[in-house]
Amino acid sequence: MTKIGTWIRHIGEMVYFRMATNISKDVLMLMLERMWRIRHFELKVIEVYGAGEFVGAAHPYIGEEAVAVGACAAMRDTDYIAGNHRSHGHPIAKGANLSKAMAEIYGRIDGYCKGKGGSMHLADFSVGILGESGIVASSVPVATGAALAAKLQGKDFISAVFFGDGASNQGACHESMNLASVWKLPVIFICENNQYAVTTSYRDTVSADHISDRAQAYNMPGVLVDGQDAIAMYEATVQAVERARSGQGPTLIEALTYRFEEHSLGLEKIRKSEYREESEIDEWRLRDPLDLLITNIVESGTATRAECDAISDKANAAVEEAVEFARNSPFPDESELYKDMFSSEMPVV
Amino acid sequence: MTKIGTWIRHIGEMVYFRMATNISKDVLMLMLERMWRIRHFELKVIEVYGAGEFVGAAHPYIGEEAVAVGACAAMRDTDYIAGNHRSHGHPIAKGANLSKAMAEIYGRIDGYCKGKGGSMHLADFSVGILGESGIVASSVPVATGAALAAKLQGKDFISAVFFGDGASNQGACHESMNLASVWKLPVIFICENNQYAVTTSYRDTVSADHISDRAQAYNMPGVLVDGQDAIAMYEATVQAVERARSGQGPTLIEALTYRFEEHSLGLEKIRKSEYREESEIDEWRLRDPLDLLITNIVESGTATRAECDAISDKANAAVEEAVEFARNSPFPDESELYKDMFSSEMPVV
Amino acid sequence: MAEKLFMQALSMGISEEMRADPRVFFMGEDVRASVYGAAAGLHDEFGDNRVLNTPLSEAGFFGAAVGAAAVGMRPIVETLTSFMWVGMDQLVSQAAKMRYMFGGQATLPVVYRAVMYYGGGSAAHHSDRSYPVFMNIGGLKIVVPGTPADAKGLMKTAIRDDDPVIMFEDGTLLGTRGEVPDDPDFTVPFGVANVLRPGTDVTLVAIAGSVPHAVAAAEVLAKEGVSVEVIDPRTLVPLDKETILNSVGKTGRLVVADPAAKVCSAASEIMSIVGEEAFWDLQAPMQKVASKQVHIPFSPALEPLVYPTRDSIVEVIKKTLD
Amino acid sequence: MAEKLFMQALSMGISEEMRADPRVFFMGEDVRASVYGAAAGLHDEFGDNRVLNTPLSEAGFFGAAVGAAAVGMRPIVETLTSFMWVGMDQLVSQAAKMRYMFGGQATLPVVYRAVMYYGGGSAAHHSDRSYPVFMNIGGLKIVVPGTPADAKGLMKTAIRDDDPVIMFEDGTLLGTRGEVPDDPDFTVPFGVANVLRPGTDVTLVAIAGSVPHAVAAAEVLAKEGVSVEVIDPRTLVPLDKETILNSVGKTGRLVVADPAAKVCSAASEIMSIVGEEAFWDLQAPMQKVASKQVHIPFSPALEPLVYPTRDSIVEVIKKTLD
Ligand SMILES: Cc1ncc(C[n+]2csc(CCOP(=O)(O)OP(=O)(O)O)c2C)c(N)n1
Ligand SMILES: Cc1ncc(C[n+]2csc(CCOP(=O)(O)OP(=O)(O)O)c2C)c(N)n1
Ligand SMILES: [Mg+2]
Ligand SMILES: [Mg+2]
Repeated sequence: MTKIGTWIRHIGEMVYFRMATNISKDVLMLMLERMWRIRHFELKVIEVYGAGEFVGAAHPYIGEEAVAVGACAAMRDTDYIAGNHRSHGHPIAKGANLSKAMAEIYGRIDGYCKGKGGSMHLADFSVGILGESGIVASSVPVATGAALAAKLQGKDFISAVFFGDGASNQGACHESMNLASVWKLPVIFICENNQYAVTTSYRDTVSADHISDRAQAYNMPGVLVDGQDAIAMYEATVQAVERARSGQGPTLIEALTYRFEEHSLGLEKIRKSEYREESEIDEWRLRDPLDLLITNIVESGTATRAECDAISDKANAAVEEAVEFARNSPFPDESELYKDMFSSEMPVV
Repeated sequence: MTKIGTWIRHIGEMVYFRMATNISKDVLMLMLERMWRIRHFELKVIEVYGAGEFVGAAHPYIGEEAVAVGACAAMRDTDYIAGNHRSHGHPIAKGANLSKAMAEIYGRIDGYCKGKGGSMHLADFSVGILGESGIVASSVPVATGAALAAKLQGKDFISAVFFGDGASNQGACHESMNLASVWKLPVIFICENNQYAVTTSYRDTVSADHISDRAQAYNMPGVLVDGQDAIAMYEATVQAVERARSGQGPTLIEALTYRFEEHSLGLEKIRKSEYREESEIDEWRLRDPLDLLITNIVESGTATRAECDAISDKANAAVEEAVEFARNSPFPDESELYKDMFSSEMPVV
Repeated sequence: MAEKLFMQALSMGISEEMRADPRVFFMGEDVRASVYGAAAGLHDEFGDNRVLNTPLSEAGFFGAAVGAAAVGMRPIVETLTSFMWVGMDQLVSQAAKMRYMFGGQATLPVVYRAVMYYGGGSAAHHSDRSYPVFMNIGGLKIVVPGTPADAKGLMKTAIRDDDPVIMFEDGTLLGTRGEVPDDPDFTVPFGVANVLRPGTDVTLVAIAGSVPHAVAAAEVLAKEGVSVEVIDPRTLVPLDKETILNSVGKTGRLVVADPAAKVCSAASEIMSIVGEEAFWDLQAPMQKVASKQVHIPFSPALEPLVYPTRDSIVEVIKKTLD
Repeated sequence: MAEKLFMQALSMGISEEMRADPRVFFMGEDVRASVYGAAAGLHDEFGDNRVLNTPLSEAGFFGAAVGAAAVGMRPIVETLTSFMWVGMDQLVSQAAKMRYMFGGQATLPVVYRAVMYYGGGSAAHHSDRSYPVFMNIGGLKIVVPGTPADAKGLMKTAIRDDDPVIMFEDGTLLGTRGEVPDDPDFTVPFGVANVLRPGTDVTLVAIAGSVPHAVAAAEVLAKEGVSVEVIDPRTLVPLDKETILNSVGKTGRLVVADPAAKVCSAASEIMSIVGEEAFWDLQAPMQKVASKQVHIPFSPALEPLVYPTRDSIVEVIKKTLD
């Protein structure tokens, strides 16, 4: 059981008022574990990218772990999610296997996508991920469609989609939210407002004061949540899940969060353009989602700091194992090139 | 000078409260003239379509005349508009030549588009029309771009775009309204809510109570106007124009209106599906925009009924002339086929 | 077996499959009223949960179909080719790429019915014939029925197929008639061309709305003693290359009739294949009878000049034989 | 004249034209920070009103560019090919069709810069090479610079042109070097192919990123006594057919190297033209060296197998000569 949360305001924004719900130790420790798994995974990715161990881009989720983990902890294994280019956090939050995730980043045959997807597309369908889309906002309609399937079949699974503040300006978001609302679909729109799209502040591109305000345009609840606080994310999502599963339709959750790293590995030079102040980064780092959760767990007497550290160590070990696994996994054979275009072998002209 | 309007509620909707502004006789009579021109034009189009004089589809604007006319009367000749498939009303409201419009519908060389556009694309660039788009909502970004040009050049022209209730669900609308708001562009979004997209009620597809409510999502004023009342449309547009021209940004105007005819000529069979009740049509017909304007003009002593009738007769004569012109205009020569793909002659592969 | 309209054959295929498989559902704009015809009777028979009117949101519902398919449904989406541009990203980035990009994890049994309304004064915004675009993109099966029987048989195969399919339904064929099997087990396989008429002098490959013109052209030429082999590929992805190459092996001459715009068309592709793989069989230049490289003009004086016709095919075949 | 990177050549072309014509402005995502490189220095020099960061709304700002162009501005829009699908309708229904559909009333001087990031592990969602799609659609000029000098010269022509242009900028070329004229009057006309290397045995048409591979292949073959004529068409719409046909007239052999997916590609189109118009000149089958018909796989073990390379070009040319 956790203490009642107190976070209400941050950098001038109204944020979700954490409820006094009871959260079991299991959930708290699961969240901590998954957040540590993401954190260590991302740190490792940065390290091995620096060493030239894989090619392409990679978009670290460090600083935003509470968003995906808090949300996924409120969902069932049989529920679906979809995500975006910043694609490592979502599958791990949903329970994905680190080794297969890392192998994918390395472009190896044992990766989730047999090496065909890479870092931007770390989707693990076996844990209910319907895609991590490199095209911004492109997976929002897809998640909406999974919810449509639930409704048409009278099944009780739900779906959720993670997208950025930048993505919220895409037409696909508008169309999906409207569709989901008029059809009362069991879908949760989770906007990870990490303040920027690459170098552009959402204040320069989003005409509403808050992205969650847009929910009014679709007659659905819009919830502004402290995205650094896993418990707040969890609680907000629990309510949205309940609404969805009971046939009341979609919810828009805006999680205020921050990306501690640069937009993408390899794009460090952009820091030079000073689209954000060092002091802003520092201020946000004070609210590291792992620190906040651990403090909460420890102060509420749910577990000791040592227990929390042990979870970190275990996650770290799993990440080390994942890298070893990835390094040792073979590259896909040439014959893989033509496979998976279609469900059966087909003469490709 | 006109009487103060009184219309507030209609079929359960809140509508724009007509202001007590003074409207000159010139404006009133100009509006009446243009509304008559549209009405007679459309009646003629229905007649000659029935006689098989032209091919393709045509989407009558009858019943909605006050929307385009009221709006355009509040704009300058140097302002721009863009429209949609229901494309006869907008150019005539903006001052287009009836003969060239009719010739276009007949596919003749003297039509606005040399016969290449036809009924759905009756654009007259010489009166500031930037396109009548057959793809629903597709001209909304275009009109936004004209406003961007005004802003970047520091010019004082504005633009407006007419689109339907159905169109409001397109991503292009969302993106354009957001763009216009963050950049404070001088553009007016005029949603002609004629209650249906083909056979589908907007209540089944628009999740907001009112399309104008969506303006909140873009931090711009959203105005719900009685679209049967030309004066109300004029007044609402005057305010939006002022806002736009003074650099305060866009406005969303939702005009509640009704299409008296079926969606498109040739689609009369759809009436059978009874997507709308005859009684509903009858109820709306009681609020014919021409009747309302004439009553207002006569009762306010602005002009006599005879003067109004004379305007109708004159418009009717112009339409008759237009049909004669169209019938006598030659079809485009074969050589036209390859012209206008590019700005200069180019070898087309 | 009875005579049916092409449009009715499409309806039959759809409703038979909806009867057979509860996972199949149908959505699009105004489909309950069946504004475009092929959905006639569906809403009455299958009700609200299987026949959905969508908002005007092509990106939204094209993508929703992908998502529904990914979790086990089998959506049929109705649209016009010209509206596909609006939801294009969902077709390309999701429907076409999802399976490959995720290493085969996604299975997407979704059918997009893209009606091509051209030839009747619909003008540039409503007259696209865009299958060559999707052939280039890859990852989507491309179906172009040329007869009522194929319309039904290919529709059924499309609905049963586990991959995303676009059915390009040619507006100029919707009112054509032909024998259509009633048998609910009747299907037409993908990747097998239909030799509509055997011949020995020229191979004439005809796509979609060009099929009747090609047959008519062959008839005209038969009277003049020219034997034309008319081949309808029926699906462009997969493409039955063998039948075309074998035919050219026999005739030594190739003409392709294609209602799409000529540049980078299906006709271009077929000619490039033959020029590469059957070059030594060719006894004369290959010829393309495709649409002129212009947008579709409204005027009835101009529009018919754009498309292949019986006469233009006859003329080009004669050139080939010179 | 100095050695410049392809990327710098693009920048030079843009900034020279922005200096020369106040109607030219630049917009796209994160262009003030020049995330993709070619906008470097523009914001500093031209300020907020000429260099605009857009929201992530491709339909919105692609279309806004059309509207701005229609009223007299000359927008340059930066994007990636792969993001064009999102705003596709604005490119097709507005940019491409507007002029024709309205009988010539609209003049649309807009340049879309479509960067093709492929070859570096960007995977399927970021690696499109979609110029064949736009060739089929028509109404847009299609530019595919193959050298730094052309990158500058064609960019300047594009900006001065009164029609909508898509500049397909090949990501594999951005880091290549070459002599680039400083002269602000230097432009490269549309529709004039560049014969990069004259030859007599085989005509090798090479597009965009294939150009350096083609030149390298020609060098390899020269050592073996084979004389390859390398032609870079530079623009695909308009296409300089004459130069290609004349070359085939001389060599009797055609190979086309094209980094786009092979089906319905620019290579297919060029082969169909030659197969129709220069058939009697051909002494061997035409050959296509285009990308495999798959989406772009991420893995560095797979991706390089997709594209044409020097060696695959050499191999195919040898086959042609057999
Ligand atoms: C349609 C589209 N446009 C542009 C891009 C390039 N791009 C990739 S990520 C990104 C920023 C996305 O910002 P946001 O949605 O806030 O997500 P974040 O990266 O901040 O997590 C951009 C512009 C893209 N991938 N897709
Ligand atoms: C993108 C797109 N989808 C579908 C259509 C077919 N269509 C033409 S008009 C129309 C209804 C439009 O409704 P609305 O926007 O309310 O305008 P109205 O016809 O009522 O004036 C539809 C579905 C189209 N032209 N474009
Ligand atoms: Mg962001
Ligand atoms: Mg409507």
